[in-house]
Amino acid sequence: MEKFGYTISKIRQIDYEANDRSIAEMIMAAEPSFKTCIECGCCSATCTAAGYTRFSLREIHILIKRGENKEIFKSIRKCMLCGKCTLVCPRGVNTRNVITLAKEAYQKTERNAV
Amino acid sequence: MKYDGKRAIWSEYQKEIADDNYFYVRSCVRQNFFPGSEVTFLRIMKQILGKDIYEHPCHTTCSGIGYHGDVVPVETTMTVVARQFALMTEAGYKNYLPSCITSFGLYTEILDTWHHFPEVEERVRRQLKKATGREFEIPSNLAHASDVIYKFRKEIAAKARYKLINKNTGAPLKVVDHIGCHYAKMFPSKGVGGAEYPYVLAGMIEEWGGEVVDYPERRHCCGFGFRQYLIQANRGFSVACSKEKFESMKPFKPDMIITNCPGCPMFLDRWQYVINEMEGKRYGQNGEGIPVFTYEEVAGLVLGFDPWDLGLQMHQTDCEPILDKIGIEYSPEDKYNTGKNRKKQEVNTLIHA
Amino acid sequence: MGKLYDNLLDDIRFEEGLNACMNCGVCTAICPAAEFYCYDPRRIVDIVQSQNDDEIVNLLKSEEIWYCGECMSCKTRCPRGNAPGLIIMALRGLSQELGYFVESEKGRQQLVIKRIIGEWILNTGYCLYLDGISTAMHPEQGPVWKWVQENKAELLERLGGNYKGDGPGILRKIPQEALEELRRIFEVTGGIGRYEKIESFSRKKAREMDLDLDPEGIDNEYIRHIYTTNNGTHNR
Amino acid sequence: MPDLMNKHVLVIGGGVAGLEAAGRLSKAGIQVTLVEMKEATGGHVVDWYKLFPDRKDSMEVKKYLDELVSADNIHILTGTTVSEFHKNHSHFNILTNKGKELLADAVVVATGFDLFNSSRKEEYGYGIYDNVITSADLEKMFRLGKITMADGSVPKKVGMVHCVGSRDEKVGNLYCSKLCCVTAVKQAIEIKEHISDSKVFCFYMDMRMGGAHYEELYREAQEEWGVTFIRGKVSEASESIDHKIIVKVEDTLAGRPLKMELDLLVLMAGMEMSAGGKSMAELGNFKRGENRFFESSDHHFGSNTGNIEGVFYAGTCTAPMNITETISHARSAVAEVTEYLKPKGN
Repeated sequence: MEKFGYTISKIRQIDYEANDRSIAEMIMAAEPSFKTCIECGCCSATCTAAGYTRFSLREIHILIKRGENKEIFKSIRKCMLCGKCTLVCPRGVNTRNVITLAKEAYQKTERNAV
Repeated sequence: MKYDGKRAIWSEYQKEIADDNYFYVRSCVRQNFFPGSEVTFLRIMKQILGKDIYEHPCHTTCSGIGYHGDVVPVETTMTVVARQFALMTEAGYKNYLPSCITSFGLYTEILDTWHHFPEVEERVRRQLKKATGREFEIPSNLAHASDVIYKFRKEIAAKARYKLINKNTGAPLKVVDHIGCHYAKMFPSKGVGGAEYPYVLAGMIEEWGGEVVDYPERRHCCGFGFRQYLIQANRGFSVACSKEKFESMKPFKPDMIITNCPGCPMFLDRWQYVINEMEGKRYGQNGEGIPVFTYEEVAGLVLGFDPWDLGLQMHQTDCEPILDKIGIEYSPEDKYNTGKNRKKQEVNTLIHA
Repeated sequence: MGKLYDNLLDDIRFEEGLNACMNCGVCTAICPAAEFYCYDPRRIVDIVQSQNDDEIVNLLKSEEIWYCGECMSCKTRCPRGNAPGLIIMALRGLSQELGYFVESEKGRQQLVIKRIIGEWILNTGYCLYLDGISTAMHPEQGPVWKWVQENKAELLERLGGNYKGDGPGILRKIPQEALEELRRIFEVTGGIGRYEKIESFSRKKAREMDLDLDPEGIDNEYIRHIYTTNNGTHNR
Repeated sequence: MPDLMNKHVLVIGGGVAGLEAAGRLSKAGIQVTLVEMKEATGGHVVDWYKLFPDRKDSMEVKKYLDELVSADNIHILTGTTVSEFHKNHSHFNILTNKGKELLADAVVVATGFDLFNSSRKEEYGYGIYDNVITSADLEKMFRLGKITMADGSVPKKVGMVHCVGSRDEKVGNLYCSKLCCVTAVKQAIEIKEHISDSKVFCFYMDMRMGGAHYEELYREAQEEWGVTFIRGKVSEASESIDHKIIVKVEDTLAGRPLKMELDLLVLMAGMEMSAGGKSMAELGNFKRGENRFFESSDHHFGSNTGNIEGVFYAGTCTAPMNITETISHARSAVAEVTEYLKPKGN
């Protein structure tokens, strides 16, 4: 760095092989409706938190499935578990429970880290 | 990988390449970083192939790096290009032959624009007339210098002194080809072999005895990206692109890299040094680095030209391992001998770093 | 239709580069910049085709329009024949014409490119010029390049160049008449105008940032700042 | 219908549309000659194994069609193409490649479609990379009961690329082939049935599940089979040293590029106007639309007729269709033919 004035950039592609999708698998097992999401965005559209902050439930669905766990943990705090998303979902996904499970997984990860 | 599939695609992209009477236009990057390559190209064209090739002393840059660095507007670049065409017209030539891939891509793009928007061509003609009093004709043939070497690859092979073969094992060298992005990515039909499986360098490698190595990131840009290298703060991107290519080609154990773009060989050469400096990581067999060559240098090598006449001493990544492998004769003492400055010099290449 | 969108339509590259994008992402998938920067050419094309002036202004002021390396890999693949790379070039042109480029760290770098490449073109007739490619500015060029620089005249002669000589050949002195023609072309076609805009908007910004832009050339505080500054947020 | 008994109709093409039309014409008492360029009738359907959405064996469709055309008043000429085609007043003079002269009162054109030649999407490496196959190749594997990679081993990670040769200006096909989405979903499920511990990914631009029970099949693929759907057009495929296929795609709904290594990549080849249809268009001066299929006289109520009176179109020679639609379209062509052949002025 000192010699050249920069460092070699890190790749930011989703690396499907490297990612850990165990949280996604746990959620799919505990809340099977999670599998049927078609990324229509109804949940994000009705979401109260999304109205005030950069928070997209639709994107969270995808990121969980891809194993982008760091990203998820950063944003799920914003969800207040009001459950409107679950009311509007055309596929009957219990998004509220998906987030609850993700939060639990987060706490577990934190505890293990400590 | 099925070779026949590639062969079928290659047969679909045969472009017309003039066979004599060329108007040669130099490359800014080549002249600064690989002067020996342009000298070698002209030597092959004139002495080996006996072609008529003319260089106008008043030709200039096409302004391409300024254009792709976004400081030169498109109207300006089109008019600079029109002036180059005017010099060609005045000199009585019709076959335009740029040494640079950025230029080649730019000429291709501009000719395509003029074809679809004749009013733009008319405007450029007026602007050129107003600025310089010159008029031009559109070239009847536009080919990159590597297209011409490709066209005459068999003639070169017939006169070759060396082959791209490991002299000890008799096995063909494994050669990775790297095509400049602007060669065919914008207009696949303008490149030998198209955009996805370009054949321009692969054809040379095969004809001269080597084996072409395909690898997943073959099509990836070297990372120059104009402003991405020109500005120090952005160079982390630039080196990361080349690193991705090295990592991707590593399992295939290539002996060398051959390129047809002026800038790519410089970057693929220098970034190996930087990656070693920054991360202590070296590529190539025994960590010697993967030598990177221009196609002119490779043509010169197989024809038996002296490596130091080709300018291989300007590489940061050592080329000697491959010279030894092929069995090319050279004088190690002469490497940094500039003629006037005859004292032996020590210069730290990748191997010595 | 927005006014800025109309401005973009004046750029021939825009007309060539944009036909109804369907957001398939084929461009982003192959884009080297998207691999290493927070960059999504698909999204940029989508914003532009919305024709929303407020959004376009945000783009013109943004970092993201400066991430593209103009390799044009996107053009090879687009199923609608678009060229996001050309759209980026049109946006960059407009950003400089309107002075928005100085609002981003990456955009401000345009002054360096103008002062180095831009001036070389007019003063030497080359886009790159050996004398100015120093190892101080380009440490990655390495020890061999340092040797090249120290021995450049002899080396070029040894290799058969025509460094600073008359007539044709490598790195020859390009005749004064040719340079004058080049300059007139730049005057007639807006090249000089672009240069002046980059200068004047940058000068204003340098004052605002309280950085010295004197003396002329590249040896000053503002240039050093924009040449080396990377706030580290571009690929996060 | 005694007035139709002396009428003779030529059907060109022995696929689903041609056979259905021939069978229905014969039921109406009309003399029918059917020419098929291949040595056997059945068209593309026999190349498929199970059909969406109900997974019926394609042989059942073939069986139904064969029974339909078994009547005495149908003459099937296989290995036969039309080499001359002339209209004289109200009848047609046809010469076949075998030198047979035919006289017809009306013609049903059912020249069908060709599968898009996937090697034209060069960046996917079909015909170059060992483990890139097409949806048609996969059906052959299903028929054999074994899905394998080039080296004979069992794939554990399979990608399905939608829209290969469809919705793509680069290959000159602007239209949607309509059936590839549901085919991908059907095939994804079948792969999971064969290889339960495999992972299957569908790379799509839009899921176009517009057909009875298609959407339900999509949901089944997600819910019961764990198929992963990634919204993004695959930009390129390449081959690693151990012959894996590396794809680059943007996960557009995550807004980030994604790179993935697969054992097998399946290209969902689209439908194109058939070569046979193109040559008929030249012989008979049949007008073609911008997608190169035959141009119907009206999208809504004239989809079986074109620019030549007495010539009727049936099936996928006019646009991509599934089997249900093809059969319906052939039946409506027959209704048009019988109407046309009825003695005028009664």
